[in-house]
Amino acid sequence: MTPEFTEREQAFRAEARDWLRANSPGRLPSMDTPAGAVAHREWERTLAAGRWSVVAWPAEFGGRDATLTEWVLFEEEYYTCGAPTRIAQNGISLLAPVIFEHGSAEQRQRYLPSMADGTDVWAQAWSEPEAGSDLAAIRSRADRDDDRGGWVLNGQKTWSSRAAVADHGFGLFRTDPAAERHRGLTYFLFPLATPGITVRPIAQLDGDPGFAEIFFDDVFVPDAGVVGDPGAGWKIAMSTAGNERGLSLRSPGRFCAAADRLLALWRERGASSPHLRDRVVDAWIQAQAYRLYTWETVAKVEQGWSVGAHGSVNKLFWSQLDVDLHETALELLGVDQELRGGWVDDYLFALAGPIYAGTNQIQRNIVAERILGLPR
Amino acid sequence: MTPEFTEREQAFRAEARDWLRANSPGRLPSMDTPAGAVAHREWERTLAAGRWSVVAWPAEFGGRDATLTEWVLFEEEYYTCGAPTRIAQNGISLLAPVIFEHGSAEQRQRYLPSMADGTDVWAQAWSEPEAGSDLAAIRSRADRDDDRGGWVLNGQKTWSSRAAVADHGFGLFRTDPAAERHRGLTYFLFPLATPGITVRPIAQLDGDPGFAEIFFDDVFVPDAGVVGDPGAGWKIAMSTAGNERGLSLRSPGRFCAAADRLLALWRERGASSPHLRDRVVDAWIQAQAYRLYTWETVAKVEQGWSVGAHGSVNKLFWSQLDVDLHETALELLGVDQELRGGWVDDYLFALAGPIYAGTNQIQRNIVAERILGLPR
Amino acid sequence: MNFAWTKEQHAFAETLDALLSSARPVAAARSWALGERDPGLALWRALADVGVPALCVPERLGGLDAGPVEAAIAFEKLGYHGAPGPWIESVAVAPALLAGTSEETVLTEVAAGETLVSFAAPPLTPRAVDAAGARVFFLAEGGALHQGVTGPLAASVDPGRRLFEVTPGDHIADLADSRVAGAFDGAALACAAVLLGAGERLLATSVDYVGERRQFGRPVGQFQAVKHLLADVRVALDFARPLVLGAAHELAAGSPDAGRDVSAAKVACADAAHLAARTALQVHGAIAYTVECDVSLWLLKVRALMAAWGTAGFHRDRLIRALI
Amino acid sequence: MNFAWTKEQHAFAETLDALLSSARPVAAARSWALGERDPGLALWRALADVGVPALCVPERLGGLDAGPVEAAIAFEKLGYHGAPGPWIESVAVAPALLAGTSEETVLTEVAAGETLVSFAAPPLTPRAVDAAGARVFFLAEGGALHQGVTGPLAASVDPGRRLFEVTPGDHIADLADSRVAGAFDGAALACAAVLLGAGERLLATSVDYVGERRQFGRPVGQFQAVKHLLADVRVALDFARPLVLGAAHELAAGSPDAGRDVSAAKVACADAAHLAARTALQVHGAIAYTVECDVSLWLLKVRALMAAWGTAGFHRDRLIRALI
Repeated sequence: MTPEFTEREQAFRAEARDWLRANSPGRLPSMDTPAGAVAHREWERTLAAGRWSVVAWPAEFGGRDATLTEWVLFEEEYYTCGAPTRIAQNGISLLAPVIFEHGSAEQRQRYLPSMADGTDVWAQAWSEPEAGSDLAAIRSRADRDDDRGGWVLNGQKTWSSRAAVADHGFGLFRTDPAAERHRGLTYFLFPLATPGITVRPIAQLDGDPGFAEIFFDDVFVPDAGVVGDPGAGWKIAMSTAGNERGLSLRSPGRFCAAADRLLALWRERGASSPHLRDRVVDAWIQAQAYRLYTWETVAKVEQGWSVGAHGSVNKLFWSQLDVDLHETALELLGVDQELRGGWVDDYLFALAGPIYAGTNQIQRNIVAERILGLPR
Repeated sequence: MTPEFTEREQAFRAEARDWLRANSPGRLPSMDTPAGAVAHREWERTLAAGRWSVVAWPAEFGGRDATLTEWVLFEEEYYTCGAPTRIAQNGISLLAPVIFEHGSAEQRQRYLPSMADGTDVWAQAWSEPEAGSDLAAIRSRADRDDDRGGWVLNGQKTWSSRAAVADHGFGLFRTDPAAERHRGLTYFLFPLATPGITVRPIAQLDGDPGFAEIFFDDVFVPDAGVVGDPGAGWKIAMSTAGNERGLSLRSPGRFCAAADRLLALWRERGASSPHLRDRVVDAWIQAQAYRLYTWETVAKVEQGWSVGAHGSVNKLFWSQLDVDLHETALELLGVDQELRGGWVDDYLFALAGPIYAGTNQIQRNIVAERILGLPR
Repeated sequence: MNFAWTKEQHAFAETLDALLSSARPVAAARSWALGERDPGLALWRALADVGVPALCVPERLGGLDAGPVEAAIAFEKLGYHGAPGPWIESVAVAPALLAGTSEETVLTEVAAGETLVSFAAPPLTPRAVDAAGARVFFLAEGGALHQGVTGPLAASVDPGRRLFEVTPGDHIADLADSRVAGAFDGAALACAAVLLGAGERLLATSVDYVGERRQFGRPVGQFQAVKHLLADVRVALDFARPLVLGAAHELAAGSPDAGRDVSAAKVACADAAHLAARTALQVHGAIAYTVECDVSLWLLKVRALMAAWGTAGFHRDRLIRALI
Repeated sequence: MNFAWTKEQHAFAETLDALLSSARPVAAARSWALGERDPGLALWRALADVGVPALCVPERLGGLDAGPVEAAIAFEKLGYHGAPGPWIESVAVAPALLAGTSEETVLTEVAAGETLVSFAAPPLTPRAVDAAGARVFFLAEGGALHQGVTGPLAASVDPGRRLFEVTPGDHIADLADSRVAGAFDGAALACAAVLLGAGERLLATSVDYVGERRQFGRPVGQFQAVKHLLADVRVALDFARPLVLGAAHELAAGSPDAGRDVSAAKVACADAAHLAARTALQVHGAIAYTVECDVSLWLLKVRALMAAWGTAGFHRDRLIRALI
């Protein structure tokens, strides 16, 4: 099986596999339900206790100083064994790189350990009703309060994943209304229990409140809750958006596991649906391509390459693959394809892929302009 | 078989079918080769002798005053019996409506009968190297020559179908260089043998010179060769572009016949390619949809409806259908799919569909803006 | 030759549009999904006043004895406006299966809008939609018609489709194959028409939204990528519609090609509606991924109806058999 | 873990790019299609100077004994630059089939760039490309290797692929199944790599063209619809490439999964190259529909190679058998 791994890498993989098989509870109730959130936090605690919660972090903060290769191997094993989705994901993949790179020593000590063990779940507060794909159009503002040594936040955020169950939020607010679009934004961290914050859960297609609106009404955040310099928020947010951790958006293990489930379904029901053969085969090819593309990326990053805009190529591919794979499974289910349960629920989840974290239209613009060099 | 036809319509259809079966020579050599052009002109003469060349025209000009329904019925029968492609098509479908609507009595007498019997083959001269999709960017000009009572044409046209074998050309030239884009264009007719005209054939993907460049070097065209008023060319050209004759761009009979051939191929080779079932079925469904859409359009036009921008909906559908159908056939051919001959040649022809007569990008713009009403 | 709606048919469609536009069907559908049936039943009675449930019922039983063409018009409008309830089963299937049996008087109540009917007919329709509160029947393979005994609820991807397990009860009649086939074709064509209407609604809503929603300083609908996505939906729907009309004519004429043409219509309408749904989600963005946005009602309805009364696999299989 | 080209492999690719860029391969390909072989043979010898035809030949026969990874790099570049001739047959197939037979000395001539080799191997490769002017062999089903007797020309959709009917002549050897399978996999992977290179070329040419071509007062490449079409090609090619590298590693290691992974690479590269070709035609417009435009060379090459050394149907069939 390509690619080939060093002995150390193979040992790491084996250890991860053994631990996961012994400890994974398998599929849990949706993390966006109250009971599901409790179970998922419990799982994060278990992961952290085994030091498998944040393998790529320094040992000081609960990690294993894993290499990029080891981290991707861990993710492969994680999905192969069918472990639960990660309620800590937003914090670990979107916020932690920012705190490592731009946060103060105090912020690292204060926020990272409790993020790593699931004590504190984080929700991002990026989009606003009038700033979705056009994120730079953010209007929510933070006004200076010198007396109290901090800022007063007002405005509204939306499409905030996990906010209905989270403890903390992070996001951009406009601190200089006179500055143009990308300038004058500042990166804030705040407990969602702060007075003046109201979280309104929004039910997704599957009925669960997977995201929420967050309303800010004179919310005070002390200076300790600002990451980096005031006004540098956009640059800070973007500096980690395209780094190698951008790989973590969707682990290849996830699609390989889904392709394996599709093949199992094909073995069971394929004989009566020969016309679906190509779609089943193509789902497997694409999952395999995604896995190898990831390893190629890891190899190139370790050679010094920067992912940058190629994260958009990646996102276009996996989001389409995910929808296609699940639609094929639904066709194989025949008349049962309309019943809620494993495949339908995963299909509804997959449908978010082409729109979230920058719609695929935005991603294609980025690929065309920043990779192909077409004129703006 | 829907739709239902009147007795008169059925009698017309039966007469057409009988005549075509008795007289059609079947597939001829490509009309873009010298031998093929001769054979195709001969076939036009035969059609005209039977009064089947221009059924919808008035009897005075060689037609049968056929209704729109009868004309579409004729086209269905024409393709069902596998009769040759029409070398007179450009003249009959693109130019004749203009001459009927905007030409003088003298122009009608002079040009229409010889067009109807294949004596004179016409080539359009629209596109220019810098004016393809953006047709209004035409630069070829016609300067007034009062002494000789006419105009002097200079410039270059390209993608002129049939020009390599045609006798006459028709096209737009700029007579008022000061006027903006769509204004100041005039509609000209000219023999290709006029001194100063050079035709340079261009080989298409299949190797045949299906179109040509036409160079104009001080070409004199008398006033009798102008259709309508000088400066009104764009309006004249557009006035017939979207009328019911826009239906003629691709007759449904063509796709129904191709779908039947695909089914025959499936009967022969489908057993070993069950994975192609859906694509074969979909080709048939789409050909059927195209046929019924055409009849729906005919019925609506007879109720007073205007095709207008819906011609773009039509073109998007048939051009994609044509490519898909032929690609499916190639897959069914297995290792023989690379050999020149019926299916491959038809496939190469189909490939022109999404780019000719306005690329499908332009057509989608038209559908979005003029039918859906999206903002420009 | 006339292959378009007549003036009377246009007028019928306009009547339904006017009635449904003012009757708040979305609110009724949202209540229906929660098991609150009153607004839906009020809508049902309003549609009965203009004859919708009577369309296919014989005149001797108080119906209008209209044909599949009128039924297809009604179903498209029901799909467009999202009216909840077992419309396909009550309006298209019940008259085809019950007339002439000991249960035919149910049709008089159907025509009057007083009774809702639902069916389970395995293997293609294993569960009965909206069986609670409806007269339920069970059609076994082979054509044996039974009373239906309603079992537990099965969750559909569309919460507005309340599906129930059903087992056979008292035997009613043994029906001829041709009759069973005709009922199935009527249901499949009705389902195609509902999908067509749903697709039209998704397109119309998307066009409205992208005309208003602004990003990067201009309406989203000004971006060429958005325009082209929506143009392709327009094309798909425009070429699905005549297949519905054509199949309805075939069905009305009792043509041997009717089954084949119904399958073509169902496949094309499901594909077009699916494209409309995926595109609506794409051009709306996250807002359409929420339950509170009305778009979600049609997104989920389309996904469920794609498999109802014959999956794409079933219908394409029937087509290829008919064609070779 | 290292799953990317090494520095040496990058340098090899750059050498080939430099050589081919300056050697006018398009002119050679146009001549070749007309049966004028001299420019193509000159190009062949230039590539022999950097070792391309020797890549897979054993050292004892004067070859480099390099592996499938290096071969895939070379084939991608041959596809990108459009070099004419039986490269797949001479470089990938001949060493795999002839070494150890009475004809193995041919490989020494191949490695030196002196001899071109072609094969017919029905049913998947029924005709031999460029058989005139090459040493031709015939591989029957079951593994019997014969001298090939060249028959008449058969017109390919790609005039640059001069196909010939071939019949078996003198018997040479009976080859083991595993050896025949390995040769086929090497050829199919080489074909995948050529398609990948052709797709990259079509994309590069399209990007250049739409940056220069102006319509409606601006570069065509500024229109969002054009951008998005080309972005999708970038995605398809980027995800086809690692499948080639992965399959090459498997083949080099003699893995039991090699056949399966070669099939995946061939399918993905054919699909990506086909998308690149259709998109190139669409964004160029009529100019790419002409023989005089160089784009047409790659358009037709891609269409022909999609079926060479196993059609998409064959490879997907092999995949599903391996997977279940």
